[in-house]
Amino acid sequence: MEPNSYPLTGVQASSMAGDIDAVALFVTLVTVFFSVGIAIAVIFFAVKYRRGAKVDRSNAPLHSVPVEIAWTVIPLIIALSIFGWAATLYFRHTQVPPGSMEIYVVGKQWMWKLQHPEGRWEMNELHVPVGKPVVLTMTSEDVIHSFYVPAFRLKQDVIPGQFTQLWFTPTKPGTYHLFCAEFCGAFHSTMVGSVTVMEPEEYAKWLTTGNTQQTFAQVGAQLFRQYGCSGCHAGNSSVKAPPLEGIYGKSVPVQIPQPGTPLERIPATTVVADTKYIHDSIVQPEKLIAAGYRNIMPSFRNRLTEEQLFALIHYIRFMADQMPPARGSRGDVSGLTPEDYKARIGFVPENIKKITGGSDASGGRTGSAPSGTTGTTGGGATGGAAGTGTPQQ
Amino acid sequence: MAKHATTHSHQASGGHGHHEGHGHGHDAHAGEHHIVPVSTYLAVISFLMVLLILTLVAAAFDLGALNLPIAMVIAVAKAAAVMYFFMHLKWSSKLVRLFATIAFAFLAILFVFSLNDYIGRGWVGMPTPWK
Amino acid sequence: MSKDSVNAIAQGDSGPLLAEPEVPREHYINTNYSWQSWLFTLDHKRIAILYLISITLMFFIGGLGAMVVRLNLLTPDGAVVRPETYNKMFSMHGIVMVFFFLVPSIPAVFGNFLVPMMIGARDLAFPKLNLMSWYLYVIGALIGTIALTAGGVDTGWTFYAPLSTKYAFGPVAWVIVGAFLAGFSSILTGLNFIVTIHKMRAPGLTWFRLPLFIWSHYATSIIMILGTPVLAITLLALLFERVFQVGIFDPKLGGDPVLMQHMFWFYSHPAVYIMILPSMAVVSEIIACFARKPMFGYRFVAFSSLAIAVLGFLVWGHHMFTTSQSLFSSMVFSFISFLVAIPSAIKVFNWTATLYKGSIRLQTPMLYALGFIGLFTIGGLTGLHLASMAIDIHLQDTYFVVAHFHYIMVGGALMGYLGAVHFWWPKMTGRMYPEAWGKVAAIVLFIGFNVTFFPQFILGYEGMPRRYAIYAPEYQVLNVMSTAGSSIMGLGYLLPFCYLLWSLKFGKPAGPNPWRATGLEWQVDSPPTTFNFDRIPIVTQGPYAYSAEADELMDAQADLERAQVELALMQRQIDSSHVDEQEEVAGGV
Amino acid sequence: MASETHAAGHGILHHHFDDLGQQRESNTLGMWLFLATELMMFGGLFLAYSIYRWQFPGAFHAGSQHLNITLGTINTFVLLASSFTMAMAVHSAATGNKQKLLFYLILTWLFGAAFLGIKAVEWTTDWKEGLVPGFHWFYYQEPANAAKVPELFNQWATTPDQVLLYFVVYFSMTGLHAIHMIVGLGVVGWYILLAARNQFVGGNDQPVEIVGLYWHLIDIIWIFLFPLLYLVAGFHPGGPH
Repeated sequence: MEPNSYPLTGVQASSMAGDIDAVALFVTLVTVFFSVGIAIAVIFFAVKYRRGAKVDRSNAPLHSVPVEIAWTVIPLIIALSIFGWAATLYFRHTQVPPGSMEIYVVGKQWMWKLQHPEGRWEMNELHVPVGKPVVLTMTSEDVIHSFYVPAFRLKQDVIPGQFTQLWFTPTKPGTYHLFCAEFCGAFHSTMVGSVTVMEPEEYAKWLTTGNTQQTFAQVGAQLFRQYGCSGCHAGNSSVKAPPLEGIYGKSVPVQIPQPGTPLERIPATTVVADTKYIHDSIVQPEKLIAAGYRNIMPSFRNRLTEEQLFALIHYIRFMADQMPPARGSRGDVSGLTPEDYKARIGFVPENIKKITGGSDASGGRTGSAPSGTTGTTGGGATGGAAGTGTPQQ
Repeated sequence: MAKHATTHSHQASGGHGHHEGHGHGHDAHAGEHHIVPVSTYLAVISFLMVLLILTLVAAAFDLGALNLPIAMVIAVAKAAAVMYFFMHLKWSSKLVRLFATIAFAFLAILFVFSLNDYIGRGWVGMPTPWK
Repeated sequence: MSKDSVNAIAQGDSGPLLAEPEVPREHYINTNYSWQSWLFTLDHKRIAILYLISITLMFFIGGLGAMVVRLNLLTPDGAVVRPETYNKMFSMHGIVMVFFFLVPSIPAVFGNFLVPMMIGARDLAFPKLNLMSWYLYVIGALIGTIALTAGGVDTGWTFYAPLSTKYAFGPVAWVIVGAFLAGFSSILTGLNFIVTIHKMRAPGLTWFRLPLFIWSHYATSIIMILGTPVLAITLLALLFERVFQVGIFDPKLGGDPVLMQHMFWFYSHPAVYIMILPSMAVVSEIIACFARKPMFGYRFVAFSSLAIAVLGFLVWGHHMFTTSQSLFSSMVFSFISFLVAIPSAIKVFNWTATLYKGSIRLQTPMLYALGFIGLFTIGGLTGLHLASMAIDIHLQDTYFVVAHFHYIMVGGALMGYLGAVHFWWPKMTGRMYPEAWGKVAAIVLFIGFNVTFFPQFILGYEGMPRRYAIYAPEYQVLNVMSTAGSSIMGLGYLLPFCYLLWSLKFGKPAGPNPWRATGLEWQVDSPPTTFNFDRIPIVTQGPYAYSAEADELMDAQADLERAQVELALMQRQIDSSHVDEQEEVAGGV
Repeated sequence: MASETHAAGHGILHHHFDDLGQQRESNTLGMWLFLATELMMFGGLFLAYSIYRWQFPGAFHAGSQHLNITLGTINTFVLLASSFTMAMAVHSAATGNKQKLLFYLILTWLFGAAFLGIKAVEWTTDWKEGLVPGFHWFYYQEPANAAKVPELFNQWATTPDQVLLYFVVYFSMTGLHAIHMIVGLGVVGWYILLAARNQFVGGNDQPVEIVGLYWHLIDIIWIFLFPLLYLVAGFHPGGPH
């Protein structure tokens, strides 16, 4: 291992680490400069003007507006430049790069469960290939945890009832600490593990060994049947619910219910069907209604564990990769004409024409069926950007 | 003893005078309490009742997103009338009015800075990118 | 020159002791010794003493927790206790120190004792409320500490939901009740101060003639009355949720645990300023007195207190950069966090500038004040690391944070508190503490503190998370260092405790003004009489009417006199053998 | 009483004040500061209300349907009226009219008691219907109400869990308000006794004014609670389904 350039700070093993250390070093220098400066001034004055010392004490200034302004403005400029630098870096930290490899993380007292899409799952250990951006989608089964890898200089709280994301690009092979940083109960300090950064070939080999009888999508597919999702949502089952093939990462028409207003009168709008949208649709199906459908789906809040939810989401995503819908099929809601809506549910949402009429979106969609993870994750990541989907009253 | 006296006078000249006196640090005038005519109270309670009816009337119409702001505006008007007349803010010292305002200002801080977060993120909690 | 003064000088005390060294015949302590007269007292000074006793007790209970924590961290797998016990211990340390020691420390003891005297009033505006606040505090502290010691809770002092509401063991509800009551006590104290400062100032005492102590306490009180109620309602909501298992922050219902953090930090960040502003108040008084100079830039220091109080309410979100807080919100909070650094910096610069051309006496209170400046500067500046969002995602919840806030809370608030104890001890008790011991303790404390907490900055940057009972072996060296330092620091606390108790009986009588300080509190007897002033003084001048030049002259003269006295004494020693008797008389009863 | 009074002619001046003006101003300011803390305390609940209503508008609409708007309106009327009588009591005390003071204080107390009585009726109904979170929550679990659950979806776009959250907020806010009312009733009741014993004569009318401030604040809180909790959906709970 090459010598560490910051002996006090530990290894830098992610693309963010160097930059964070740099700004931290700068702030540390500012700290040292001012605290040493103040200390020297205090000691110097205390010695020079000690009681009984024969020095000139006449005309001691009692106030000076220029001086006050100077020592207000100069620190302010320094402070704001630190703010700007650190904020820029933080902004980068929140932008998940398209094409990141996605890993699902569930925290529970007092362990981490990490799930690779290829099917391999790990407890308290994470294996990732070097040089490839990885995004962790995380949630908690119980209390708040925090996923912390000091060598990456990154942490993110893991909160029950919410998704949080953390991305990083490992830059140096090795094994690093994984800590839970938010106090989570009796054995908080044993909720630790390791992150192993491997060469890509090694990683590929590693993925195929161990517990990989089923891919994560297969686990999801099982749940999809077990919990009766397929009863309504499978391609040929029923017209009661929107089919889910191919929706992941696409814009889908939805209606935002307004209390007391019949669905017919609510204009449809589009959101990107990303991880968050699908998670919400399972635990809070009443929040956004797929345009053209009744709100009849029961909530699965508290009926599915977070791991199971991840598996379902991943399965829906898998369907998008594997089974691109044919234009005009049930799976492709954008292909529906207002007449189709009428025939199916008896009414046409107010502006559905506007949304489905423009065929650019649907054209682009059917034109290039996405293949491989890269494309769809990109969609998912940008989905996080566009699909804030907050109900507006 | 002489030394003590000297020290003391040093303090007196250097610090604060120590004399007989009965001025006050406060504004004596503001302490008088104003007798408000009963007619004012009658007018205010009538106003409040009218606003109560108005609240109900406004709630009877489906104004969509407007219902809540209208209800709140009426409630603020009611609260203002109670504070201004029943609670004598109209006749109170500037200081009391200042603190009545400060309370609402800090309440506003609590609201604005918390809602800032919620409005700025998707509910499920992914960090929402800058727009 | 009187015989007494000659003898006082003859005893060779470092400061010029020109005041009459005699405890006055009648004062607030000896008016009545019955327990009723203490427990039902309405005298602000007696209530201050009640607070002093109770928070000292709390301090040692909290310190006990810290001791177990530090001992346990000697080895990576926990040297003395199991993780569960460790969690209870750091929770006890945090809860007791924050809610039952630091928040009431300076305001409730020295604020209560001094605010009325400094503004020339006979008492606080609402004496009964003042007593009630002490009772609320004592009941809260009792319930809290009994729950913490008998059962123990593992929530940390932050009570984050849903850990505290669903998953934590132990009598969490009782601890919450305790903290709630202590909160109410602090509201009543703040309310009393604001009204007193507004309405009861002596004639002529305009706002810009007020000591900076009053300005800071005013700012503190604003935070107390506007911040604490939000904590109160948060705690009530937690209590409800804990007891009935249905609540506002329950994620199972769609409730949001992050909302709890918002409401908690809305109080708890400004609460940091409740702890540090009064210390700044003390330091301003001490620096001016022991540099024998008026405060440099008085108005800037005064207004910076208010600026801190107001800006302090706008930065709480910097505790939440790594939660799901929105990016926009984080940006705003981070930006204002940098702004709030400025008024603190202004204070530090002005204190330092005050030393320029002063006549500096390095007595114990001054040592604490100078120590405060150094440690607070480091603590404040490392706050910049944590306010920087990018660095915070690395440092949040690590030992860096622990080190940072201990530099503020212990290096800042506690140093200020001990400075105040030494500075006003003669006023409160009428007796001097032993100066040499005072200096030794201050230096021991300063060294012990830095050895304890400086390594934690490095630990934190290396990634050791806080609240870990068991840690990775590579962190051991620095942890052992920290524990070693804490034992030195512990000694630094025991020393003042012992010699201050000793001085109650054996300390030299202080006289009304042992420091030759300005300020109305120094014009009355030590200890003062029940109603402080026989006649309400009229104020004609600003505070800190010190003159370094004049003092140097006076000191030179005093030195000359002392030399003469010593000469005379030596002469007398040769002449007669009755010197011992004389000293006994001079030493007081 | 340890707080001996020494100003000649005025038994009501406390020793540490210089004169009555200073004392009166201090008391008023102190009460307003206390009201500021009360406002901040309720503010925390109002914040929770705002955030959850913004997130689950449907739950708040559906939940408010279970409340009795008529009783809520009557209560608002009662409380506004009590504020008026309290203002009149303060006026009577200031003008030194003991009979009127007693009359208005008693009236205020009765209005306050009526408010709590009506509130109790409402809560009893909630209890019977199983709408009390944590104690008696079964409304949406009852077989008889099974049909209500899909209705919640369809009409209000919400779930029983979120309605439960609404009721937690509802009971927290009205509960805290009621606790304040009970304290207010206690103080007013005590003041009735004091007024009967001629305590508020000879310029000592300020205690009445102080308690009046507190009473009005409770009224103001209710002025906001009423539309926020009862009138979420107004009288137009519409939407065919």
